[in-house]
Amino acid sequence: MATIAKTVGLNRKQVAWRIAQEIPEGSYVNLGIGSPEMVANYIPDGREIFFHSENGILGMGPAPKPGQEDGNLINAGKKPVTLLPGGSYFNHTDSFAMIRGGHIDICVLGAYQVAENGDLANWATLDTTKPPGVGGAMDLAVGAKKIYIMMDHLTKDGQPKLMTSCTYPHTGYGVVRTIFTDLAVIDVIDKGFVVRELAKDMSLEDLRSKTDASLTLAKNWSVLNPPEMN
Amino acid sequence: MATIAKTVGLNRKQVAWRIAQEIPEGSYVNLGIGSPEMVANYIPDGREIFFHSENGILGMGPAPKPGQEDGNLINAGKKPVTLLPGGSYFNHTDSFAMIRGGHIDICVLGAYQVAENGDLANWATLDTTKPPGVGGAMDLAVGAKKIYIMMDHLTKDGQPKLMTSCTYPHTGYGVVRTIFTDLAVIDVIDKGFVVRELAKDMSLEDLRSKTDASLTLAKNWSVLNPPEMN
Amino acid sequence: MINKEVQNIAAAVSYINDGAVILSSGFGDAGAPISLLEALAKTDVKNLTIVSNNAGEGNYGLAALIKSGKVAKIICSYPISAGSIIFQNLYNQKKIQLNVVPQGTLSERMRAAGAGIGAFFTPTSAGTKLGEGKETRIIEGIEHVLEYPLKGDIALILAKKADRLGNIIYDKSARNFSPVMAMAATTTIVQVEELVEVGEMDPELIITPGIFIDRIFVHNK
Amino acid sequence: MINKEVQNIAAAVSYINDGAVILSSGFGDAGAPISLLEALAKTDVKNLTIVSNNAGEGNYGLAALIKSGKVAKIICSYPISAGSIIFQNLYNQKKIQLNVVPQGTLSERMRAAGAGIGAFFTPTSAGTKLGEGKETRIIEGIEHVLEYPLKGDIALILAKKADRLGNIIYDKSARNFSPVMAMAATTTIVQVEELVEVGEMDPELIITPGIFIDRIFVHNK
Repeated sequence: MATIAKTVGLNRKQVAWRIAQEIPEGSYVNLGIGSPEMVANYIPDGREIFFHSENGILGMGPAPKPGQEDGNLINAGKKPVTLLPGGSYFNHTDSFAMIRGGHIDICVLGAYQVAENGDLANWATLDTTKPPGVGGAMDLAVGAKKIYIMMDHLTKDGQPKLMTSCTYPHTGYGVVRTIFTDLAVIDVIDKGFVVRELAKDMSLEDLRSKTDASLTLAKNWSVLNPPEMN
Repeated sequence: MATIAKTVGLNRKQVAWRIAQEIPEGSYVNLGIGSPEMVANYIPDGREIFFHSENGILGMGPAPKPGQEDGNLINAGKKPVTLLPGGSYFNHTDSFAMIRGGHIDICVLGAYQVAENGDLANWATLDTTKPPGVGGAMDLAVGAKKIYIMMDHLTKDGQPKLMTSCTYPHTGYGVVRTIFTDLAVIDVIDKGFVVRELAKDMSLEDLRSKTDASLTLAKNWSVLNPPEMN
Repeated sequence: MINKEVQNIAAAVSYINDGAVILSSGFGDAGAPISLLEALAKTDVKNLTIVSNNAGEGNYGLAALIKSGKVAKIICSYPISAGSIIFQNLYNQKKIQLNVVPQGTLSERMRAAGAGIGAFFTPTSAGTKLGEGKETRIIEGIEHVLEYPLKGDIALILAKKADRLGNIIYDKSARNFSPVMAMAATTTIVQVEELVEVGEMDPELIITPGIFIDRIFVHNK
Repeated sequence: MINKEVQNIAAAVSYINDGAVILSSGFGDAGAPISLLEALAKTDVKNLTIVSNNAGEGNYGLAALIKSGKVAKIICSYPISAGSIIFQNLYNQKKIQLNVVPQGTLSERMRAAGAGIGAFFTPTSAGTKLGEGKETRIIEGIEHVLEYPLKGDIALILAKKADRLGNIIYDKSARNFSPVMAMAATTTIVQVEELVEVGEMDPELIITPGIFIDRIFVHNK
C-alpha cells in the first residue's frame, strides 16, 4: 500500500459536515449558492431542519433522482430540488419578508472576505469589466439571525480572506457570526476573530500567517477533526 | 282610491339603484358599511361586477338564505354574505394593498359632509364623549380610483351636508368624485359642485337652499327619475 | 422531531410577560382566538397592550380579557362596534388607553415589523386628526405620513388546520389579520380546530408556513 | 360577460408603448413568460426598460427580447448568470444600461408600487455601493436606505391556470415574482397553460385574484 501524502485541513465536504453539526433541530436555514448547498447533505439523521430558498420555498429537500427534475422546482442556484412533506411555496415578496424580517435562524454564505468586526464582502470583486450582480446576498446579510460563512481560509492565489477590514465592496456590516474554513472555526466576538476550533496538525501560528487580522484562541478551543470524506 | 301625498326626492332604495346604474361592467367595487351595501341589490341583470370587502374577499355575493349563514364569511359590516363563483379570499394586508394601491375602481361611502373641493368627512363627528373609530375609511378615501358618496342631502336636523368646507374631522382631501343624494346627482369638477341630475319636481333653487356651497347646473343635466321602489 | 403542539390551553398562553404587546387576530368574531384570549384572562399577567382591529364584543374573548383588567391599552381601527360595551365603559372611565389607527395602516405597520421594513410613507391619514404629529412628506405630489413598524411580543391567532410544524390554513374571511400578525410577533400562538399530518396540506395552499408559528393549541369544539 | 382571454399572442402584447417599463416574471427560467417575451420581440416597440430578476439566458425569452435591440435598460438583481451572454455582450459594448438592485429590495419596491406605499426604509444595501446616493436614516440603531416604488406600465407573467376573470394559480417555485409584478403594473398580461371554468379554482387557493390581471394568453404547449 502506498502512503498517502497528508495535507493539513478539511476538504469541502468536511467543512459542510462541520457546519451541519452546528445547526440545531428546528432551525430555519438558508443556504447560499454553491458550496453552502452541500451543508444539507450532512445534517445528522433524525434532526429536523427546514431549508428556505429565496425563490419561495420552505422545506426544500435534496436533488431529485435523474429524470425526476422539475424546472418549476429549483433552488436559489437554479438547480432542481425537491419539496419535503410539510414544505410550502410562496411568492418572492413573502420570501424576502422572511429573510429581511429576521425569521431565518441561520444563513450559510460563501465570502470573498470577512473582516474582524463581522463585515462581509461576498457580492463583487474589484474587477469592473464584468457587470455587477448581487442577487439576495445583501438581504440575507442584514436579515438572517446568524450568518455563517463557509469558505477557504486563503484565496486560490494564497491571499488571506480574513481581514482587518474588507477591501472588496461590502455586502453588509458587522453581520458575520462564525466562519468555517478548511483550517478553523472562527467566531466574531466583540469585533475580533476568536478561534474556536483548529484543524488537526494546524497551529495557531500557522493560522495567523494565513490571516490578515489578529486571532485570539478561545479558552475552550478544540481540534477540528471531522470524519474522513472523499 | 286614496290620493297618496307626493314627496319630492328618492328613497334609499332608489338612490342605491341610481348608483348601481353608474357602475360599468367589470368594475371592482367596494361598498361602505350601511346604506352603500344596498347598491349590490340593483346591479342590472347580466352586468358582471366584482365586490371587494376590506376583510379579505373579492367576488362577494348577496346575503345567504336564513340558516345558511357562516360566521367566517362576513362583509365589512360584519354581516353574513356569500362568495360568488370566481371569488377569492386573502389576508388583510393584501386587501388593503388592493385598496391603497389604487386597484379598486369604485368605492361607495356614506358621509357626514362633503366639501366642494371633494374633501370628505365621514369618520368622526365633533362629539368627543365617544371613543373614535375609523376602520378602513381613510384607506378607502385615498386609495380607490373613484369615490362615490351615498347620503341624504340634509342631516336629520335639516342641516346641509354639502359644504364649502367640512367642519367635521376630515377623512380625506379632494377625494370625492360624485355625490348621490335623495335630491340630486352632483359631480365634483374643478373644485366645485356640478349638478348632473335633479330629482323630479326639484328645482335648482330648492337644491341651493339645501346646500352650503355654490351649485352649477351641468349643460346636459337631466331629471333623476328612478323606478318606483318601496 | 419538532412538535409545536401544546398539550393544554394553559401551556399555550404561558410565559407571557407583564407589559407584553399582544397582537390579537380577527375582524369582529371572524378569526378571533376566543379561547386563547379567555385563557389569557385567567393568568396573572398584567398591563398588556392589545393590537386588534376591534375592541371586543359582548363579554367573551377579547371583551373578557379587557374586563379582567389586564389590558392597559388598545391599538385598533374600530373600537365602536355596537357590542363593544366593556371597552367603551372602561374608556369613558379613563381606565384604558386607546390608539386609533386606520385599518390599512394597522395591517401595514404589522407587515413592516414582520418584513424588516424600518418605516414607510403612506398617504392614509395625511392631513387628518389621525396623522397629527407624524412626519410628513410630499411624494409624487401627494402628502404622505411616515409610519413605523408595530411589532408584537405575542400573537394570538385563529386558524382552521395546522400540522405539527405550524403550517396553517384558514377558513374563508376568518383569515384576515392572522397571517400578518403571525409574521409580526416574536412568539405566535395559534388556536386551530384540527391538527393534520405533515404533508397532508397542499404545499400550494399553505397560507402561513410553520416558520411563523411557535405554539399550536388544538381547540376541540 | 367579462372575458380577459385574448385570442392570440399578438393581441396579448399589443398596445405596448415605446419606452414602457416592463416587469417580467421569473427566477431564471422558472416562471418566465418566454412566449410573451418572444412575441414582444417581434413587435416594433422600442426603448423598453425591463425589470426582472435576471437578464435572460441562451437566446430565448428575455434574451431574445434583449437581442432584438428593444431593451434600453435592465433593472435586476442578478444579470451575471453563466448563460446571460447576450446581455453581457451588449453591456460590455455599452449598448444597454444596467441598474442592479438587491433581490429583496427589487421585490419590495414593486410591492410598494402595487400597495400604494410612497417609499420605505430598508436596511438592505445601507452603506454599500448599491446604497450610494440614497437617503439614509438610522432607525432603532440600524442604518436604512429610503427606497421608492418601482411601478410597471406592463407586467408579463407566467402562471399555471387562469379563469376568464383572471384568477390565477401558479406551479411550485415558478410563482416567485409573478404575484408582486401583477400588482405593480398598470396592465398585467399573463401566459397560462390552461384556462379553467369560473368557480373551478378553490377560492382559498387563488394566489392572484382577477383584480390584478388584464389579459390572459393561453399557451397551448
